[in-house]
Formats: sequence, structure tokens, C-alpha cells
Amino acid sequence: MPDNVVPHASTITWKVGAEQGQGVDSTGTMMALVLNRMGYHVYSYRQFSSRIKGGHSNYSIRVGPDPVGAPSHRDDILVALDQETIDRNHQKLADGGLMIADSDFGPTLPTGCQVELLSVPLSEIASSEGHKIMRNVAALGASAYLMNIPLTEFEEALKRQFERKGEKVWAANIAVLHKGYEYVKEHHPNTNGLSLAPPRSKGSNGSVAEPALFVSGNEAFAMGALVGGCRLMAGYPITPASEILGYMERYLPAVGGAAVQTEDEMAAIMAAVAAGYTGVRAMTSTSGPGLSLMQEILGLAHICEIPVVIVDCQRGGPSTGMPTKQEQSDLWALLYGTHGDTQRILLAPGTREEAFYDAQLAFNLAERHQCPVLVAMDLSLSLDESTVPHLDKDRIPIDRGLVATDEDLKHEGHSRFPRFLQSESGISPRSIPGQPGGQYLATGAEHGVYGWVSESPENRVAMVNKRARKVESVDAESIIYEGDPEPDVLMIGFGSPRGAMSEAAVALAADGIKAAVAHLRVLAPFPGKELAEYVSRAKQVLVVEQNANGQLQFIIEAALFRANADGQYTYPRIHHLRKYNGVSVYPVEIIEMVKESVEHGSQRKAV
Amino acid sequence: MPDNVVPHASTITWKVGAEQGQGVDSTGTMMALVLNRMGYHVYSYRQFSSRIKGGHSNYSIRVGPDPVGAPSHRDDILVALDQETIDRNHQKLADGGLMIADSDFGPTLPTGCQVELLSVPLSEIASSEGHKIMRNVAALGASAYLMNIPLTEFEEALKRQFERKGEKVWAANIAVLHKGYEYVKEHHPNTNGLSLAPPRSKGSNGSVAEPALFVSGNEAFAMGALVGGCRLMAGYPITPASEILGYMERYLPAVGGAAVQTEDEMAAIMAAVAAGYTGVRAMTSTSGPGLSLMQEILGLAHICEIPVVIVDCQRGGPSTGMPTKQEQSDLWALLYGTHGDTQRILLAPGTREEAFYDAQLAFNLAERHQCPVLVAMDLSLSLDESTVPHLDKDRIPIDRGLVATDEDLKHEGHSRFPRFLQSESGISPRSIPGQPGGQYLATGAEHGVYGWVSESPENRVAMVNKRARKVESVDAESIIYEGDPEPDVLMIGFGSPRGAMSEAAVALAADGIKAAVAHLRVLAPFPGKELAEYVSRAKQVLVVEQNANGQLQFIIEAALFRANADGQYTYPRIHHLRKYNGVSVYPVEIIEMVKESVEHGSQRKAV
Amino acid sequence: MAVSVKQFKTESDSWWCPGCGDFAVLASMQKALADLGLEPHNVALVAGIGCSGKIGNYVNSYNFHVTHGRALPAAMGVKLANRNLTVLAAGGDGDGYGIGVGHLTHAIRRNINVTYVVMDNQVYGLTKGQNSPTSDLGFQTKVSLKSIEKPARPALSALSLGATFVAQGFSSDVKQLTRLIKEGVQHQGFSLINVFSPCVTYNAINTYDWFREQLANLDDLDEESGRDVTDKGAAMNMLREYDGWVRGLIYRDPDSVPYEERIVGYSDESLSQADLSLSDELWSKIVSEQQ
Amino acid sequence: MAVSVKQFKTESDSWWCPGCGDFAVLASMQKALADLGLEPHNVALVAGIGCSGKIGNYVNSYNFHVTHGRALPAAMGVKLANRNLTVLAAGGDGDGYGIGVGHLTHAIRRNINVTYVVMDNQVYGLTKGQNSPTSDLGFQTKVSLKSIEKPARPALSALSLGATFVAQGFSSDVKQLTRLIKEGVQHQGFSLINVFSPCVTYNAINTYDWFREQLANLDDLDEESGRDVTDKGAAMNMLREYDGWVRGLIYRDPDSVPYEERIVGYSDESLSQADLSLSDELWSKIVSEQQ
Ligand SMILES: Cc1ncc(C[n+]2csc(CCOP(=O)(O)OP(=O)(O)O)c2C)c(N)n1
Ligand SMILES: Cc1ncc(C[n+]2csc(CCOP(=O)(O)OP(=O)(O)O)c2C)c(N)n1
Ligand code: SF4
Ligand code: SF4
Ligand SMILES: [Mg+2]
Ligand SMILES: [Mg+2]
Repeated sequence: MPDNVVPHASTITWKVGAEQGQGVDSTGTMMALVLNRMGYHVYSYRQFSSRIKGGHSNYSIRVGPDPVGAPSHRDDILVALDQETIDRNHQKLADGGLMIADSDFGPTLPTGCQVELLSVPLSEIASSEGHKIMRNVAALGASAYLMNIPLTEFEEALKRQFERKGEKVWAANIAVLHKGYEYVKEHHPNTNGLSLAPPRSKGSNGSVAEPALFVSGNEAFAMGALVGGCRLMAGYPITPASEILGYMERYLPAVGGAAVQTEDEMAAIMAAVAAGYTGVRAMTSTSGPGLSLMQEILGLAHICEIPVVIVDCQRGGPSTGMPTKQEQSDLWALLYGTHGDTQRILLAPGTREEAFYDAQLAFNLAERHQCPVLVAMDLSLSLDESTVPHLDKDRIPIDRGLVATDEDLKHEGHSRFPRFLQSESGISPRSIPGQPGGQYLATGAEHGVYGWVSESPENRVAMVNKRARKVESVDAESIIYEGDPEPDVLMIGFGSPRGAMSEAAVALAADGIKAAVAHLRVLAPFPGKELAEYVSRAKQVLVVEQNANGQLQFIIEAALFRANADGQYTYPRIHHLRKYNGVSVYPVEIIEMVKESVEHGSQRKAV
Repeated sequence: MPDNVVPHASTITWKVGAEQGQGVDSTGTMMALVLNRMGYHVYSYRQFSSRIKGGHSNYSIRVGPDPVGAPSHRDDILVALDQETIDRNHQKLADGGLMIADSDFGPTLPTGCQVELLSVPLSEIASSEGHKIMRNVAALGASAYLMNIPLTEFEEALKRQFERKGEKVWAANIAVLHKGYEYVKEHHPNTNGLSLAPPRSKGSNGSVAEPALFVSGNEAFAMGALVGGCRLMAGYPITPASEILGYMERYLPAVGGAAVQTEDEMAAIMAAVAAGYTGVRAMTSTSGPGLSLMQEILGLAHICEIPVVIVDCQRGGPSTGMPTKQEQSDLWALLYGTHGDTQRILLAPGTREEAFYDAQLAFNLAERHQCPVLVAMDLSLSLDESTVPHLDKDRIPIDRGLVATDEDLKHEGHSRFPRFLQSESGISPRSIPGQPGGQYLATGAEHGVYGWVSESPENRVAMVNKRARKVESVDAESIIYEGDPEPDVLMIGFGSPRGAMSEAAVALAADGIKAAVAHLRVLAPFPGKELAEYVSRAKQVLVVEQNANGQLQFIIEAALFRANADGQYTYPRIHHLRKYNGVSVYPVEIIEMVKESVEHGSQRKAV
Repeated sequence: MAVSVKQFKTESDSWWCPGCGDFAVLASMQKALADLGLEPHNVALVAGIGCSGKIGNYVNSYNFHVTHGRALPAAMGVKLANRNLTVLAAGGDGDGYGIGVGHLTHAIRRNINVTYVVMDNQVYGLTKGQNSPTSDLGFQTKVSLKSIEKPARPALSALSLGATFVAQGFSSDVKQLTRLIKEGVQHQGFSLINVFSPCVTYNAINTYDWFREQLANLDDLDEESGRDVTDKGAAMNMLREYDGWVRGLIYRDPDSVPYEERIVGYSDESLSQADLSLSDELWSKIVSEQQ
Repeated sequence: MAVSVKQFKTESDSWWCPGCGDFAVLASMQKALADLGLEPHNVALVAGIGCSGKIGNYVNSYNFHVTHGRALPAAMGVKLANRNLTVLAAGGDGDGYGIGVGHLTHAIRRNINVTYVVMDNQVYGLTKGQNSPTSDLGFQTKVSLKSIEKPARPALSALSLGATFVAQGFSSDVKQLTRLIKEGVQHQGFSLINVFSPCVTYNAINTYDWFREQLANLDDLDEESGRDVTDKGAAMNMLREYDGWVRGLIYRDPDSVPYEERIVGYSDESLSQADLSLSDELWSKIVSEQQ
């Protein structure tokens, strides 16, 4: 039984690849679920093209005994179901890595490739038990041997999956599984497998021995939305956001809600905003192209002070861009896209767990501050799945904000409700359609307290200021700071790179470099003052983001300038890591960059 | 004959007001054209509500012997055709100002109002010559007396206007004109009128004694577009941009072009972009709501490297906002509105003359850099009219940028054209549909040199960088700097406030405060380095803009921070004047603000 | 409970030009709502942008004045949020048949229970007189070129898209229009009421008199011909015969099932009243699917 | 000049799933263009977003792959920019009848000389199987809820909007489809060609076999009945009778005048070839109007 040291911060990365449509997904998912059930922390992700069938696709799993928040730049085991998988992926395989390939296609290693090829007759094994389609299961058996995973876990998983298809199917799969395992054991007795440290705990959640969840960001967000009281979803399919709509379509019926697939994104946001106007927690989800189309109506929600939640799952832009690739380039559009003066609330979860809670927070903020709340996700966060030990549906109580009371609705002589009353916080009670005496006009034109259109200069200023004031009281943990309070390097980022930054921080600390991470979870209102404090205490700053324009860095710099109006701060130099080739940030990229700039010294500048 | 000192920097402001639809516009226009023909500099603007008929409206003319670039905060003569005009406008009338009111409605002055009311039987005079409708002409006669303008000029104007209606109509109008003049002369012999210094020159353009032009910004821009070779316009009506479409509809037939009123703004920009793809200089014009709808396709034009010009005539936002009021709050949306990474070219003319030349520049830049060029106008610039001595249609030669030659189109073995070849400047020759051998795919998805869709990480980076490089070579006068090179105060702004800033600078200098103006004519690529130089030489900075969020200031601050990466600059404190009540900036507002902050000392900060 | 027309009026000043056809539409709508015994707080009126869109300022109800062309998706959102409200949408020909025609198409396909009143004046009023999708061929105003596009025929198109209720009214006949709006509101599903509502300021061609000449009144015609308003083929043929220039009830599908009733699992109660807590049972199910 | 089909092929790898109906549409389009003797550089193909939109990658012509739903305004822009090009637009049912249906409506009203080929597979292919506007009632895939919306009937709607050329094809009959595309391109004005083009991956219901059963072939039918394809009423009645399930030429207006020919002052030459200088005479006129 293999028994050697685990590489890459005690994780293993296992990958299976084949042509799109060849079961890569279900194979990968089964492996991931088995590992998750065993109590491991799993982080998995797919690589796929925007083709439907054909085209290479693969599924990677990074697994370890401790939480895993990012993909690795290296694979340890590659299961290749065709030659293209080898050709495209061998370079990522670590030296000394293992490759399981189906003998069927006569796998050949490119010259110079330092990995061990285990040619296993996966198809043959599968066919011997009935059908070639089971070759993926044979691959799982082979992998189990190399990763030292007991087959019982797979047996259970296969049973769950094929239960409905009858015992014959299930039994055949189990047989194939075992044959795959045994084949490697028998034919590659000298191969050193990779073995993981045992999982820390079988259960999750401290005491309760309940299996951990294994979720994508989209699933986590949708679960959060349900828990957060979302009862209406209007959306339009788009990669990588479609799953949110799909999830809500599946679950809203269970709570009496409604999900509508609209004709386009304008209809989607308009319906959601209208539902918000009508007193329902409503949302829409989209990606860049849809976000662009939603800009006008986003402004309407602002000026009408209507709560609504809009999730943008970013992908490569502009225009169609790279629809199936990771990017974080919608930040500017999210913050500044609509015409006119508006103040945004923009959340940016960095992990699947945060996605769950931020969905709930988003609805609370939307109703508390009576405005749209945007949530920035990104493709890696949306689609990558990971182990989440526990999600607490009761942690965040629902807060519906200021709603008109009977008292508010008594307004003698008037049949109308003064919806837009001035107040210190800028927030005024809203009435809900159906409430007697609550009638008012919500209009996209500037208006007075009853909602009637007004072009008076004084009213204009009062109303613009009212709306601006509303977001001043946003109360949320804007920056999640981890690590040394006076670091050699402070990494700043938002969204999915959080995992890589945290991992890098730990690795750097182990190398004697004091590191810290400022994860910006609330991007608007931007926590400029707070960030200036952190920045001024660091020797160097590294802004990590997945776009070419340095969209986050621009905002950070503007905020640092403003925070320093009185010249009290001295800021260190600001470096950046901008990755915009469509691939997630790897921890090692951050680590290398930091080491290099620390070596070259951090020239302080007087800003 | 009145003969006293001219107030307000040797200009007079004359205003006529009545209910919308009561001829305010034509009366004002006639006065303006007469003054313009006389060789005066005229600046005129309307105040109107978004109502169609009814509702107060007025037309103001500020006139003087020297160029006038902004409205005044004070009126000198008010012609009131109804009581509402008095009630709404008396406060703006200068102490000692003159009010001509139609005796017909029994005009009354609010208590405490320090103006001279000349009740003139305008309607009666008009009726005596045929019809009450001519009361506006009587008012012109009365005004002519008070402003010391010879009636001959009006006679000619009336003749021009009523020529087609026959001599009877014309003669009656002339008679009314004279009666109005004589009435004031006779009944108000002791009234001190206001007289203007004589115009500097009767002609324009140095030698040529050709009358100056009198144009709105929209007209000037459309004229520039025609001169600049625009041959296709696709637009959708919206205040305050509709006139651009209207103008092009009128004139494109004369040059064989086509103007289309599309079904919405998405169709408008899409058609214009497609025409750009097909090798035609094409444009669309809109205002905020339309801009928001155009964001997605704007990104398409970027990634496909298609030349097109998009004009945004800003108005009060967000959403419907204040459709008939001045604002400059689309700046962020113009720069950052579309999803994904793009680099914008954004021009912002500050005067009608600049609008004319910038239209031409926009088309040149669009074709040179093969990308959309945005032009930010604002309601005051779009709709206010002013004297422009001369427009030179030959000043800016048309430059169509890199177009594929026969040589480029010879590519043996390939039927397709490598449209997106890498080059140092990022710009590559484009082929024009119809050119044999020039076929290629323009797609909103990331693509390689032939345009075929590519998801390769290397290609992605190469193409993003190519597009980013293209705008580095933009060659235009980005900042127009006027005034002291080491000023006590540097005013920075864009768009229509330019006139007020310039006037303020002159007035401040006269008061011993060294002032300068940095008018940002190119907002993207942002001239950060250049601005940092100017800023660092000023004792104080005042950012003047017409929005609440300080959209320009934010960009300026981010740029100043970036420009100072090496800490070479010391910046002064940055003050701001943000006017967002829907009314243009008045010179006096800037002057007062500067004086106050100069008095309080300019605390320098170490930034 | 008797409800008076007055209850549906607001204090907001009238804004339209004197003589504008939209006044009559407003009066008809208020009367219809009152006649139906509805209460202002149970009515929501969503309006688009245009002179016509101002109608939302004058009807005392919950009013939502949205962006240009988007009244129908908004009306859908309101209705789905609270199916117990009576939801109307209103706007102009540009708003509904121009920029918004895509949403109209899909609203018809969904058959959501919303009454849509379009004030069709064959021109863009608010922006001062450009051609609209219903402008006749050759139509021109001071600011527009001669129209060279085939005018839309909304009633026929709506029928061909599967509309379950289509009517046309005319601002000169408040009584008929009131009746049509009432029937539209009572209809179970989407109802389109296209109203010929003259713009006296920018449309010098399609005037009240012009319409009086142009429009055949179905109230009379049908009586004569005995046409069955539930016969779709007959309705389409009739519209083609008159090239759309008719007023009255054009078609009604008596078997119409509104969208809300087809949504699986959708609550009978207003979602705005829903208890937002999630049962432990459902939560367990949700969690177990992720393990 | 004889042009071969090969000239209309590109080196780009085929992307569709094996068996996808869009292959046949591509082949028909290439054949039609070649048969018409057109040259690749004088053809422009604008495509929308979807599996179907990839067609632009395989036709050697000037290709413009735009945003979702906007193929038609783009095609109009290309055509107006250079009226001498043969302009085609292509896309899916979601692209054309869903998000883009507003533009289709107005393209029909304008009657711009563009041939629009819609690959109608009753599903959203590219986004992996959601319902589309043409999905049948009750249609469902792995990722979608049962459709509760009335399916669009594009041919009938197009006719009611005033379309001057409407045809339907089927991916199993390349010969007929080639003929229809040729006729569409030759038609003077806007032509809509709706092609039933099965999605073999996400639509398990509307398969090749299903369509073979479902579709009546007008080539046979019309021969029998003697229907006149220039008779619009007959076309509408026929469509209603078959609920749209026919293939072949549905309607052609022989008197169609394309939009380009109605534009006043519009040059006969391509605007991309125009001399951009402005005459002094015109300039004087322009200036004098501002004095
Ligand atoms: C996105 C957007 N584009 C353009 C406008 C400008 N606009 C306001 S109303 C209108 C058209 C009005 O025509 P119609 O819908 O027929 O209404 P009417 O005024 O005739 O009642 C337009 C183009 C706008 N408000 N929003
Ligand atoms: C604005 C926008 N919204 C959504 C998408 C995602 N999307 C791509 S194709 C498509 C629909 C495809 O369906 P259809 O038009 O029928 O084409 P098919 O793939 O079936 O050929 C969608 C929703 C997008 N690209 N852009
Ligand atoms: S412009 Fe026309 S539509 Fe608008 S209010 Fe006046 S009459 Fe009515
Ligand atoms: S998913 Fe369907 S439409 Fe798309 S390529 Fe495959 S078969 Fe064709
Ligand atoms: Mg109208
Ligand atoms: Mg489809």
C-alpha cells in the first residue's frame, strides 16, 4: 500500500479528463463526494469549453485533511480517458506524479514527461462486466488504490447513485470498481501511491457527526437566498449564473414562491424590482452581459428606493468574452455602471460559506437600506465546489427594515402615503401594496415626499442627499483581516482569490515572511478609512485580482488618497498581481511574487 | 435714451417668460439672432419643464461685446407675459433691474422686490394691429428701447421670419414692434435703460465680414459629424440628445447618407457599430437611460475593435431622473459602465466650438484606434446656444486609420484575413466588407488573429494587452490649461462648466487672486501625469462638476495617487464645488467659493 | 362596498395638454375601477415612459412609473409578488409597441393576469413629435422624416401571438372604453386594450375627427353580423378586413387560464405576506442533497 | 461566374454536437450562396449568440458575431452601410424569438433587405437546455421546469406584422432548405426563414422523427390545393389550420419594396466607398441656417 509524503501543503490533486460528454463530471463528483463523506476537505473544479459535446473537459479535486480554499498549480494524479487529456494536462502533472490511462486508446507520454504512466485496461474491465461506459468506475477503483481510500466508501456511493436502476447495474459497477483497484495493485506493485493524512474528524459541526456539505458557490448562494426569505426569482440563463436560477426553480415551489425564466435580463431585473416594490424578497442572477443590460433598471431601483438583490457571477469579458473562464472584471460595472448618481451596496463573498451568509445579508441590507444590493461572485466561486462543514440556517435573523405601521398610514385628508419622508438616516418607512392608505407613486423621475414628480432644485438636492445618506449606516464586516497586524506584506483582494491569498499567507509565514490578508467582503460602501489603517501598517501591499485593468487597485488607490486628506498616513508601495488568462489564481503564484518583491526590498514612498 | 453702466462683467441678461407654448422660444431666438447679427456675443438658454404645454418656460439671453461662455446668476431685464413668470423669476432679477410686463394680466410685484416694473399694454398694442399673438413682438420693441438696439435690426429679422406669410403679416409685426418701442419711450422717459458697449466687430473671422454663427452644442456637434464624414446615424429620441438625430435626419440625405430612428437604444448602437464594421463612419446619440442600455454592445465594439462614435448628452439621473435639467453624472457610466476590461476614449467638449471639432476628432480617433469613441456632452452644452465666430470645416483632415491594402489581402492558401494581427501599437489593419480576400470573423468572444474564437490562456493575455495598447497612442490635447502657471487656485472641470470657470478665472485675477483653469477635454485615456504636474504647482485645487458623487474628483484623485508612485509630488488640498440641483454653474458661485477658501488659507497636505 | 370614482383620483395636477386623448383614458380607467368595486390599495398601476405614462400620477392606487418600455415585466413582478392585487399596466404606442414590444410578446405568451392599456396616438408625444411604430406610412411631423415603415397593427399581432383578450377603444367614447377596461380587468389572463388617444399637439393627422371617420364600432358591427367574440379566426378576419381600424371588444378566450394558476407550488396568498422562515424539514432535505 | 460551395467553407473546426440540425442549415446556406453565384467578400453574415450563432464560423464571408438577440439591428447596420452586400442574419429561437423578438418585429416593419435564418430547436442549446419561446407547453428538460407558456408561432406572427417573405425549413431536407434560402436572398426585402433544426443533446422530444411526423410539406400540399403563395389571407389560414407545423414557402409579397429604396436621398453606392468631403456649397447652406 502506497505510503509516502503528501506534497503541496498536505493536499493531493486528482484529476480526470476526457471529451466533454464522457462522464467526466459524474466521475469527478463521485470521487469528491466520497472524500467529503470521509471527512476530508475537498475543493473541486471543472475545466470546460463553451462547446456542448466534444472538446476536452476535466474535473480536478484537491483534497486534504485541512480546509482547502484554492486549486493547486500542480496535479498529482491524472486519470486520462483519451490521449488529448494527456497532451493537454501532462505539463501540470507534478514531477513524479501518477497517470492512470485507459490502455484502450494506447496512451503515450510526451517525451521528457517525468511521470509514471499506469496503463490500465479500463474499458476492457468495464466491458467485461457489461458496458464500456463503466470505465470511469474502473478508474475510480484504480485511483482508490493509489490514494489509499477504502472501497467501501465508493460502494456506498455507487449504491446511492444506481439504486433506482436496480441491483444488477449497481452490482456490475461494484465489480468494475474492484477490478480497477485490483488491477493496479497487481500490475503496479512498486508504484508509490499518494496517501493523505487521515481526516481530522468524521463529522462536522463539532459535536454533531453529520457529514459536511459539498457545495458550489452558486448552490451556497441559492441556499442562502432561500433561507434569507427570497420568494421570487426572475432570471435569464447565462454561464456561470444559470445554476442559481435552476436551484430556485427547484426549491421555490416548496415554499410557495415563484421562479420565472424571463425573455431577457431587462425583464428579469424589472420583475424582481417590481416584486421588491410589492414587498417580496426578490432577486435576479446574471453574468457580465446581463449585468450590462440591467444597468438602466438598477438605477430605477435606486431612485425608487426599492429593495432587490442582484447577483453577478463574473466571467471573462467584455461582451461575450470568455464565457466559461474565470475573471473578476465586472467590478467597475457593478460599482459605476448605471448613469446618474447612485450609491451602491456591493458584497463580494470569497468562499462558499460566505456566499451562503452573504445571500442572507444581502436581503437584509436591501430591505434595511431600501435599495438594490449587488453581490459579486466570480466563475471560480460560482462553480467550484468545496467542503463546507456546516451551514447555520438560523445565524442571521431576517430583518425587514422600516415598514409602515398603521400609525404611519393614518394621514388625515390625504389619500396618499408620504413614502419618501426625510429622515436623519435617509431611510423612511415604506408601505407595501395592499396596505390600506399606503398608496404612493414610485417613479424613476425625481420626486418629492409623496412620490410626485418634482423639478424643484431644492427638492432635488434634498432627495439626492437623502438617498446618499442611506448607505452611510451600512453595518457589516467589510474587511476580513487575517494574519500579522504589522505585516511585511498585506495582500488585498476580493472574491474567489481569497482562498489562494490565505494559503499563501500561511506558507509565507512558514517561510518567515510576515503576511496578512485583507479580504474585501464589502466593496461598497468602500471601507476606505479602515483599509488605509491596515495599509499604513504594512511594509508592502499586494493587490490580487483577476482582471487586466486593476479595477480593484484603482478603487483602493482613490480611497487611500481620500483617506489621507490630512496627510496622516504614510503608505507603502502597492504591487499587484493581475491574472486575466481565464485561470484561477494559484497560491504559489502569490507566494512567488511576494518573495520576489520582498527580496527586492520594499521601497517606501511618501504618499 | 438710456445710457448707464453695464453690470455683470459688461454683459446684460435679458429674459422672456410665459407659459410653455406661448412663443417664448421664437421671441427669445429672434432677440438672440438680432444681437448675434449685430456682432455681439450671445449666450442663451431655455428653462423648461418636461411638460408639453402649460407650465412655465423662459428663455434667457446673456449678451456682451466679448465672448460669453456661461449664464449669469442675475437677470437684468425680465419680460413677463404672465404673472407666474414674475412670481418665479423676480428673485433672480438684479436690484434695480427692469421688468416689462403685459398690462393685460395686471402684473403685480411681490412685496420688497427692488425692480422697476414697466407695465406695457403689449396685448393691446398687438391686438390693435391685428392679433394678440404679436404681443411678443411688442415686447421686443420695448426691450429694444431699453437695451438701446436700433429697430432696423429687428425689422430685418421680422422680415426674414414672416417673408413667406406675405407683406401684410410682416408689416403688422413691424408696426407692433415700433409701438412697443415708442410706448416705453413715451411713458417711461425717466427709466434708465441698460446699454451695451458696442460690439467689437460686425463681422467674424478677422477679415471676412460674415456674420457669426449662433449654435447649440447639439447643432455644433452634428455639424462636426457631417464635416467629419459621418454617413450613418442610428438613434433613438431622448432629451436632451434628440436634436442630434433630428439634425442628421435633415442633412444626411444631402450627402447620400442614412439616418434611422430605431426601436430602442440597443438597436441604435448595434446598427451604428455594424456600420462601423462595414467601413462607414457611424454614430449614435443618447442620454443617460440610453447609455445604460448601450453598455453591452459598447463592449462588443471594444472587443471587435470597431470604430463608432457615441455621444451622451447628460441630464439629471439616475433612471428618468430630471430629464430636462443639467447634470454631469454619467461620467462613471461612460468610463466604467460595460462589464469586462475595456479601455475607453472619452472626449468632453466644453464649448460649442469644441463640440464641432471634437465630433471630427472623435471619428478620427475611432478609426485610428479602431474602437468606440465616447463623447460626453451635458444638457447645458447640448441645448444652450451661443455665438461662435467661425467654424472651419477644413481644419481637421479626415484620417481613416489603418485599412488593409491589396498587399495585406494577399494571403496565399488562406481565404481569410488575419484581422487581429499583433503589432507594437496594438493596432492592425482592418478590412472593409466588400474587399476581396478581407473576410474575417468579428466576434464578441475572445479570438485569435483571424477572429476565430479562442480560449487559450496565452492568446487571451496577448489579445487583452493588444487592445489595451491601442489607446496608449491617443494623440490629442487632453488638458486645456488657461491662466497662471503657478496659481493660487487651479479649477478643474469638464464639459459646460468650462465657461463659468474661465469667467471666474478672469474675475479672480482682477481681484488679485492668481487663478487657472484645467479643462479636461479628454477624460480617457486620463491625462494623469500631466494633471499631476499642474496640480502640484497650484496652491489650491477646486474641482467643479455637476454631480453629487464627485465623479470627476474621484478619478482625479485616483490618477494623482498613481502619478505619485515615486512620491515626487506634493499636492495641495482639493476642494470641490458640486452642483446637482439641475441648474448650470454660475461664475459667481465659483468666485465666491474660491474667495472663501483662499481667505481661510489653503492648508497644504503631504500627499 | 360602493366605491366612488373620486376615491381613484389623486391631488396631482393634470399635466397633459388640454384636449389630449389621455384624459379620457384616465376617466375611463377610474370609472372602471370604481364600478368594479375595487379599493385603491388593492390596485397597482404600472406605467411606462411617455405622456401616456403620466396616467399613473392621477389614479389613486399603488403606482409604479418605470423605465421606458418595461411596464409589462414590472406588472408581472407586481402580480407574482401579490396575486391578490388588481394589476394594470399603461403606456404609449412607442413604449409598448416600440421599445417594449418584446415584453408585450412574452406577456401575451405567458397570459399573466394583467390589464394593459395602451394610449396609441401614433406619435412620440413626450419627446415632441417623432414617428412611432403605429405612425402611418408617410406620416411626418415638424421634427421627423416621412415614415417609411409599415405601421404596427397591435390587435392583429396580439391575436397571432395568442392573446386571450384584445380590445380597442377611442378617447371620444368613454362609456365604451370604461366597459372594455372593466371587461379586461375581469378577464382571467392578459388583456390588451389599445386606445386610439389623439395627441392634439404633435399629431395633426390622426385627430379626433380623423378617428371618428376611420374607426368602425364593433358594438354596432357585431350586432349586425352576429360575430362571436370568442371565435379567434373570425376576429382575425375581421381585423384584416378593416385593417385594424375598429373599436370595441375584438376577442376574448373564455377558457383562458392565467399564468399564476399554472405555476407549480405557487402560493394562493400574497408572497408579501408569507412567513419567511424555512422549516427544519425542508432544510434537512436541502442539506442532504449536498452531502 | 461559377462559385463553388467550397469557397463558402472556412477552416474553422466544426463545433456542434454530432447530429445537430444546424449542420444541415450550414450546408444549405453555403449551397444557396454558391448557387446564386455570390462571392464570399460580397456576403456578410451576422449571427446571434447560441449554438446556432456559431454558424458564422463556418461560412466564408464577412462574419459578425454579435451579442445575444441583436443580430437584426446589426444586419440592418451592415446593409445600410453597404447596400451592395448580400446580408444574412442567423441565430436561434431564443436569440430571435426570445430576447430579440422586439428587433424582429421592427425588422419586419422596415422590410430591410436581409435574409434571416432562425435555427429553431425549441430549446436553449448553448446554455444547456432551458425552455425557449418555442418550447411546447409542458416541455421540460433536465434543468428546466415544465413550460407553462404558450409557444411562439413565428411564421404566423411574422405575417401578422407585415412580413413580405416567410418560409419554414427542416434540417432533414437540405434541398428544400437550400431553395428557400435562395428565394429568401433573392427576395427584395426582409425574409424570415424558420428552420426546424433539432437539438439532439437537450431536446429529447422534438427530434428528427418527431418533426417528420409533425410537419406538413407545403411543396406537396400547395400542389394539391393550388394555394397561391402571394395570397396573405390564404397563408394565414393555412398556418392556423396546421398550427404552424408546415415547411416550405409560406408567403411572398411580389410587390415588396425594401427599406433601402424608401430612404430619401440615400446613395446607390456603398457608403463605405463614399467621398467624405463636404461641398463648400452645402457647408454654406448649413452655416447660413445658423446665422
Ligand atoms: C431608455 C429611454 N429612451 C428614450 C427615452 C425618451 N422617451 C421618453 S418617452 C418616449 C417615447 C414616447 O412615446 P410614446 O410611448 O408613444 O408615448 P406618448 O408620449 O406618445 O404618450 C421616449 C423616446 C427614455 N425616457 N428612455
Ligand atoms: C445578454 C446575454 N444573456 C444570456 C446569454 C447566455 N446565452 C447564450 S446563448 C443563449 C440562448 C441560446 O438559445 P437559442 O437562441 O435558442 O440558441 P441555441 O443554442 O438553441 O442554438 C443564452 C441565454 C448571453 N450570451 N447574453
Ligand atoms: S403632447 Fe400630445 S400626447 Fe402629450 S400631453 Fe400633449 S396632446 Fe397629449
Ligand atoms: S446542444 Fe443541441 S443545438 Fe447545441 S450543438 Fe448540440 S445538438 Fe446542436
Ligand atoms: Mg405615443
Ligand atoms: Mg434554440
